[in-house]
Amino acid sequence: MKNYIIKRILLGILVLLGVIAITFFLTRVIPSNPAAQWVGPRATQEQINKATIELGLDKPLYVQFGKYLKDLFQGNLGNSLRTKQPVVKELKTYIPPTLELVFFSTILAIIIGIPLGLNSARKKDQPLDHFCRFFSVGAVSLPTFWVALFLQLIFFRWLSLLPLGGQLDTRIKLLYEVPHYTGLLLFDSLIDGNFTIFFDALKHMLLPAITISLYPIGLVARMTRSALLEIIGEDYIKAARSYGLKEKLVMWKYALKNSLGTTITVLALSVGYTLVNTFLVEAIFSWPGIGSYIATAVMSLDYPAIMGVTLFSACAYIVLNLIADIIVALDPRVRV
Amino acid sequence: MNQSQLIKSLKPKYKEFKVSLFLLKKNRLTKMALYGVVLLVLIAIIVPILLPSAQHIDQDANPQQKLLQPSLRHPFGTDELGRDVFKRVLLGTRISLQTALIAVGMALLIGVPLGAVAGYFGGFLDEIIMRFTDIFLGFPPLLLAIAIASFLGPNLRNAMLAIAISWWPWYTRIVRGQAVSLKERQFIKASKAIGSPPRKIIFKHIIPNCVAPVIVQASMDIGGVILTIAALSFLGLGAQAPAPEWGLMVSTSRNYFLNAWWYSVFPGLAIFFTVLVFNLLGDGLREILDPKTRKN
Amino acid sequence: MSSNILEIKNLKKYFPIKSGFFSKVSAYVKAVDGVSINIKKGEVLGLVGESGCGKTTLVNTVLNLIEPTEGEVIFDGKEMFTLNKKDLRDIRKYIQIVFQDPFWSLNPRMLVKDIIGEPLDVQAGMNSLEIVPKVEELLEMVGLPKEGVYKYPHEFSGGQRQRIAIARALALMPKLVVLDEPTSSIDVLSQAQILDLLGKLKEKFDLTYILISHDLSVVSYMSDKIAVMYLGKIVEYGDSRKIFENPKHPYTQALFAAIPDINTERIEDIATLEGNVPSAINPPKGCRFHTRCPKAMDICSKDEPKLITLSDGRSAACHLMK
Amino acid sequence: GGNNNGIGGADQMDIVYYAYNAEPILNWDPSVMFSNGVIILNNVYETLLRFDPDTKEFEGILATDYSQSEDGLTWTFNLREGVKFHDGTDFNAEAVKFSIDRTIEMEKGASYIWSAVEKINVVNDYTVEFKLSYPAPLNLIASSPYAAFIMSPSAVQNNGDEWFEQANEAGTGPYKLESSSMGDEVILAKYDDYWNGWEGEHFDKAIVKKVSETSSRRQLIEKGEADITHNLPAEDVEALKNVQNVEVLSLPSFTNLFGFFNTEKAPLDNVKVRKALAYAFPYDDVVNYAAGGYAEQSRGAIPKGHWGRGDDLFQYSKDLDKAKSLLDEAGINQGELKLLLTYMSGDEAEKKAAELYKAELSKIGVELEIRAMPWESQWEMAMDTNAQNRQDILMMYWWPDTSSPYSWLYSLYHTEEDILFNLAYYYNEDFDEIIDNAYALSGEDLDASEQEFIRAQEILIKDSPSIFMFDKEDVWILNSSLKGFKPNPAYPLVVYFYDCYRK
Amino acid sequence: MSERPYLHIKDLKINFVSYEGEKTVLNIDEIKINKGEAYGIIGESGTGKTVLALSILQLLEMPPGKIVSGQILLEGDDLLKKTQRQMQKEIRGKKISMIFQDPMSTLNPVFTVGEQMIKVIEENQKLDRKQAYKKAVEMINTVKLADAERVMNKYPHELSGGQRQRVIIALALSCGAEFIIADEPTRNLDVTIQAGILKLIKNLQRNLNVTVLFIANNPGLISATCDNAGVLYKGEIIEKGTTREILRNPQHPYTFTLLNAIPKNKDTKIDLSKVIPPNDGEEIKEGCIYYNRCLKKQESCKKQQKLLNVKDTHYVKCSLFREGVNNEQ
Ligand SMILES: Nc1ncnc2c1ncn2[C@@H]1O[C@H](COP(=O)(O)OP(=O)(O)OP(=O)(O)O)[C@@H](O)[C@H]1O
Ligand SMILES: Nc1ncnc2c1ncn2[C@@H]1O[C@H](COP(=O)(O)OP(=O)(O)OP(=O)(O)O)[C@@H](O)[C@H]1O
Ligand SMILES: [Mg+2]
Ligand SMILES: [Mg+2]
Repeated sequence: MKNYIIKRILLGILVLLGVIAITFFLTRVIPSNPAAQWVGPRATQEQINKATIELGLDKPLYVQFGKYLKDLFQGNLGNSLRTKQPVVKELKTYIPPTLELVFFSTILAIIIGIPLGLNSARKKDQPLDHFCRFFSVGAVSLPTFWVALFLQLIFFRWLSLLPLGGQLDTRIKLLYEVPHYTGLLLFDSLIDGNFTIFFDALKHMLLPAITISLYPIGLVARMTRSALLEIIGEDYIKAARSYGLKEKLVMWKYALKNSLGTTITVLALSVGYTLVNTFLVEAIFSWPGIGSYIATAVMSLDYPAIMGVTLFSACAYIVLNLIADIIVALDPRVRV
Repeated sequence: MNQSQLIKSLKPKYKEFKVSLFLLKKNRLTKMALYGVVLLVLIAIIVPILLPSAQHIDQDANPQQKLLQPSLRHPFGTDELGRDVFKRVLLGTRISLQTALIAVGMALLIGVPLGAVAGYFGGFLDEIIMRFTDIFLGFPPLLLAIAIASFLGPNLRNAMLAIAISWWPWYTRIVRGQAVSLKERQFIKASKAIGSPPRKIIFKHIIPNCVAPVIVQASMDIGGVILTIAALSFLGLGAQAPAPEWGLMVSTSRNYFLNAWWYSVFPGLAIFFTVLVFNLLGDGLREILDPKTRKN
Repeated sequence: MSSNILEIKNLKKYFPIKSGFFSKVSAYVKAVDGVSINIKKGEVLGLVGESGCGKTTLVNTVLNLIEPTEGEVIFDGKEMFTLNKKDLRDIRKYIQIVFQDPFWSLNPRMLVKDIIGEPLDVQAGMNSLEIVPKVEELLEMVGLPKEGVYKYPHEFSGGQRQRIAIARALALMPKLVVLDEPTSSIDVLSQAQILDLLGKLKEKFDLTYILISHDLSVVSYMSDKIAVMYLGKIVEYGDSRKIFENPKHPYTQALFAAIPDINTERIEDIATLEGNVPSAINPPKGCRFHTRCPKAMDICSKDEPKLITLSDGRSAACHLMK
Repeated sequence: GGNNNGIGGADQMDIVYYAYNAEPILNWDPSVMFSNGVIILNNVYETLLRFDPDTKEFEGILATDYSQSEDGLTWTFNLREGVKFHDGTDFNAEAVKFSIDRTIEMEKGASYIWSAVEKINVVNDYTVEFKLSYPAPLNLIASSPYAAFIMSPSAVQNNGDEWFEQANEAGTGPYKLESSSMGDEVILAKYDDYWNGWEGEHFDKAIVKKVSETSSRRQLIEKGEADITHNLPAEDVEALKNVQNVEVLSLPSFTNLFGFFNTEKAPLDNVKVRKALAYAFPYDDVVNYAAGGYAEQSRGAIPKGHWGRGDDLFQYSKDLDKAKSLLDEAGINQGELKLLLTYMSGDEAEKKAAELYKAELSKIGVELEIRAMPWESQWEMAMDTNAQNRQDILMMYWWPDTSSPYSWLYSLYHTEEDILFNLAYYYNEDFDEIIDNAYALSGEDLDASEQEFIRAQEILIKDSPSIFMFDKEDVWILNSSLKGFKPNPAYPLVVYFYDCYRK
Repeated sequence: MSERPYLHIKDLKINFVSYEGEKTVLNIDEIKINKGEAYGIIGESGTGKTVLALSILQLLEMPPGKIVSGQILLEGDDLLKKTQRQMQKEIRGKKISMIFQDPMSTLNPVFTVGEQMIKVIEENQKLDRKQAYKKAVEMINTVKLADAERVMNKYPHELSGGQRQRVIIALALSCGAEFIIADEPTRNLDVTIQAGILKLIKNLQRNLNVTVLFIANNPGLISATCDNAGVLYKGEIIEKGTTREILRNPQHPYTFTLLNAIPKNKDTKIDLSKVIPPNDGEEIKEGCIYYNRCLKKQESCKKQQKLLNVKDTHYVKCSLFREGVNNEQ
């Protein structure tokens, strides 16, 4: 088992290296000249040439890659072409809000998706199942960005219930010392015991989180349903019933636990989806996370920034999958 | 093969078909999804032929008529340049279906053989292929497509390519899994015992037996790909104006959506409907093609 | 001895168990551990033993479907393991195998024509037009209507499917047919028919069979010789009648006594063997059976008994035999 | 102002909220900043002079007055006394010399505007003298929105150049930086020691925030959450005009839109083809619908309201017949011509203009492919050494770095060895000579200089290296309680928060 | 037999719905099982043995399954009339429990043996956890598994097939059920292990007085274990009686053929003429279900068949019996 974990981790590192290589070489096929971007619009050719050398773009590709790797290990992702700031530094400010959003959405996905899938499986081919299936398939079929627009329309414009965007009300930001320990606002404000900030942050998070969690909700519900259906058909569930165990126990304990392996794996996948969905909706909600960051970077071909976000997301995703795999492998009760 | 042989050899296929049809009938949601898909395909094929002005869609701009409310003349209203949203949504069907089909097709072409080879031969080759796939799977969904599309430059062809590149590993994985379990099946052993070369085993035994899961996955992926294309277009990485691509339309309509809800609603609904229909179909197909359901 | 069609000499197959990060081989499953048997032309060899004792592995190794670890197999005078690929393919024509599960031994997505036709296509290079009449002929030979050519396997019952598998095995006119539990997943009626068919085909084409089964009645019904396997080794080998009448090895005895038949009236008549089959990774020292043997002696846990030929021509590996 | 800094008094606090469509600032270095940052830095830093394009007058900010020698090569500025930088040090002539020298030496951003400056001399604590190598309008240059800021020398010397990049400032402006979260949001707070004092009504704090969605900006202003915004689609502007607490303000900007032809590639090397294409452009539709009516068809290269604009210059108008016959003359048949137009991704007006143009061209059998590209890629393509690889038409806005016609005519049409912004690849020695002379003249005689610039544009119109699409108007959406806001087109999109107050 | 049988199945007819339409998989006239006896059911694969077992416990999936008619009376109480809830509360585990066909898939892989047992005991015997644990250990000892406490802590995949099957039996017993349905409990086990399991079940029936419904596909298995037995063919009981009567004096052509088809040894060839059905392709819709394969079919077989009493408890569902044809065997 230990060996499996070590193997799995080393494999993760290998995949990571591959991911780095792919992102790096991708950036080298871009048709635009990063040096020109670096010096900004209306720059002279001389300035561009100087920047080319400064950025090491005149060296052969493998040298550049070597340097890139070296920098990476020193925690240096280069500087954004647009803002000239170190990408790492920018990521540091943009990642926590996104993480917060992803975390919140994943929780939604779990608390809505799993019961949905379970009830669907329990009442297979009955109206409830049809409804749940339609809902979960519908949830994964909705264009996220479109949903975002309409949620804004409904909850801000029509109902005036929830804020349009941002992470915190500007006025609250001016009035209170906004805590900054982890960068996760909800968490930090709880540490501080500042409930005004907490509830305001929560209010701001609701719309983006709901939007983003739609896909994972559907995904988790669908996967839970199909995993459970498979499990319900197994002899050991029939057997459990034949021993006279309560239906609740059979479903919520026996069957659900058996599907835990699938659920954990799906959750890892669904976090991947939430992560990337933030790219589509953060800008709409003016959410100061890596989603907004990459959306702007894409518009201006800021390749170190794109690469930074890509690498971060891929790392997060790989680690997540790794953890999921290890949990599944470690716990004999989940391993089947 | 002469004609009578051909007819005879088709008969069992017909029976299989009947089984599928029965299961389909039982599954109302899937049946509706199938109608939906047929409808979409018809729209994609017929509308560009029927609409004489489809060739001149470029000339449709008529800004005096901009952002008109839905009416009999313009059932979905008009857009910011006075073009009929209904017509553009209809014409967009072809773009979406076509790109999705091509992208999925490309992904299949890369993914399926690789998976079969990896699974069948195992060992070192398997290791290499699967580590390579792992790397591609190491990206969260959609992210690689975004990265590739943004680096290749924004247009629909590149978006398609980007999607295919980020999608094939899923097929490799599925097919490999199948191949590994098939390899242990006795009919493959029997074929080996006969002395069939690996090429024949892969193409006659392995790939045909992967068809069901691959079809299920592919039909669901078409939905996913359409959504991805729309997302890429939304980010400005897909289709280029004035192409009537749904994602692009939603993206553009963002600027008008407080004044002209219809401009956002209908292309968005079109995406939703199409993706939904393909997802439902895939879901249903999974049940229908599942050997467990099929056995009896 | 010249009439031996197959000679197996000290054949071993160890499956490595990999563990550790660099997939170091930490142990071996000794699935087949030094088996030597000769089979005469036209003979039926029955191979019996509990599940996991290595029967399938033995035949798969003989057929070179999996790599042997050690040993020699001489088929029709040719050393199988030293053959090159082409010669191996050629020789495969002469050895065929019929598997246990008639559903999974036939590709569910292929027509019967293609299933039975596959060897004809691969080995004889026949085209589709030549194949169909040949397949029809083969189907009739195994007692199936020739209309079956254009059907899928799932349209047949278990017994019929097994006939199709037999037809495929016979398509190339082999000399040796390995039957790996050919009837264990079909009902007794079909089984009777299949056994009968196998007998007839054997006469007609002068075949040699290796028959694996854990159903002793089937083995006793079909076989001329019997080999009893326990944990990768042959513990008793010899003439079928003699062994059934008077099993010598304690394992053979226990095996035979454990099987209830319709004449068993009292449950006490069924003998039970205590304990489970030990692991093939770490087989017990000495006699492998001594952990379960009702007649175990001290020596059994120390020395491994050799397979010795007894006076009546059969052989057994037991210290009691001395 | 009557500020009320209690916790309960959030609503009474004097805050002005500017919802901006992009990051309000990306580069905090006042010598380098050459983009969005104007809107922040012009509140934090100050320049010697400020130009009022309406009156063509120069208002003294950090300089009280200035003079110029006969030959136009020496400019002397008298500086304001009693000004303190935000770090507490005093503003003086040394600081001016230090700042401008630093900008020139760094050679970044818009530093080239100072290229005429040979030497800066500190005459005394409050007098500074600029020696030029050729005559140039230094008053215009010194009032430039970029690269003309005066910063605290001690702050730079103590902290180093990188200090700025970590979002710091050392200006003299009325507001100082309170906090900034990367590029997204900047909060400014009043600088108590501002030289002009805080008499009268002013805001205590100013928030500039990136709100990239137009719909969000509109909703924010409608709900009264934001005070100022701009860059809304015309439809939204129309709708907002009827909203009670919202005020709409439109006025000419100095930004205009061009469509440069690739004159080095056949058949666009043929002036007839270029003219035909200029005649096919739907000027009225573009003005009315792409720019939402907040624009005017360009007359030459200089935008309306800016000096050097020729009010009598010839304007092309949409005339498809003429376009067709010109194409016929050039020997181009129906359906033969396929062109590629690139525009900057994300710009709605450019996109709509391109689409409208495409529709018109399609009617005369010219197929136009339009492609949205990030500006850098678009530019990169235009700079390709092989003319065949470049786009045929490139859309680009231009606005002045100093308020002179030369900023347009030199940058866009002057012969260049390496292509930079002459994206029509236009070479005309006569033209070059006229504008060079006109520029030198502008320091002395603005009117004479203007006439020369107009003459140069006549040549451009004849040669038609580009389509002069439209002169853009800036449309400001304000909360009607916001008073005192006076936009100055020479300082694009800058809101001088000091001038504003709430009523 | 005036006494009320413990389990009484009457006219049970169960259909399955598939693409070919409805198909009857079970059509049982009558089965009576007395308290404390071991009753055997033999039949080929796919004749409906498992369906019968599941329908007693109402665990049959419906759809595709469908109960057309009939009664399953447990001590006079019709199980088919009970709701799932009632079944769970009153019957399953309390009165009846089941040993499934495949020991590999009957245990829940994610819980230890102990956890599963304790839960079942807690549920059915209303004991607290500690008592339940003790009881579980006791049960494991009952099924002759050595080292009960260690077995309790193991996950199913850590046990061998024989051990698992014993655990499953222990589970079925630990409910405290007085009636156990054993659905081919040794099908996937080795003969040497099978022997042990057979003995175990027999001993339970004898010593603990549990009633056993023993399902097997091999007549050899029931001969020593069951008192009475029925032969199931295509969902119908075609012959029933004491085990001895059925095995020694089979009356139905099918039973007869079945027993004849078992190979004995090399010297006693199977008489194929007594096994292989006539290939005349004649099919009938009504009447005897064995008609197509029957070696002795006659006109009268095309009529609806009834169970006929041969002697004492021995019944056969073959019209030929009355006509005396069968007796010539
Ligand atoms: N590919 C393999 N890798 C590792 N171990 C194997 C492999 N194939 C078989 N074994 C092991 O070898 C031993 C013998 O297996 P084999 O299949 O030959 O048994 P068998 O006698 O045919 O059993 P059965 O009656 O169940 O078919 C078993 O312990 C099995 O687990
Ligand atoms: N879920 C189901 N759907 C449709 N048909 C079914 C289903 N389960 C069982 N059947 C059908 O019911 C019949 C009886 O099946 P059953 O499982 O009871 O057979 P069995 O006698 O237990 O066989 P085996 O010895 O193989 O276990 C079979 O023909 C089978 O095809
Ligand atoms: Mg085997
Ligand atoms: Mg069964």
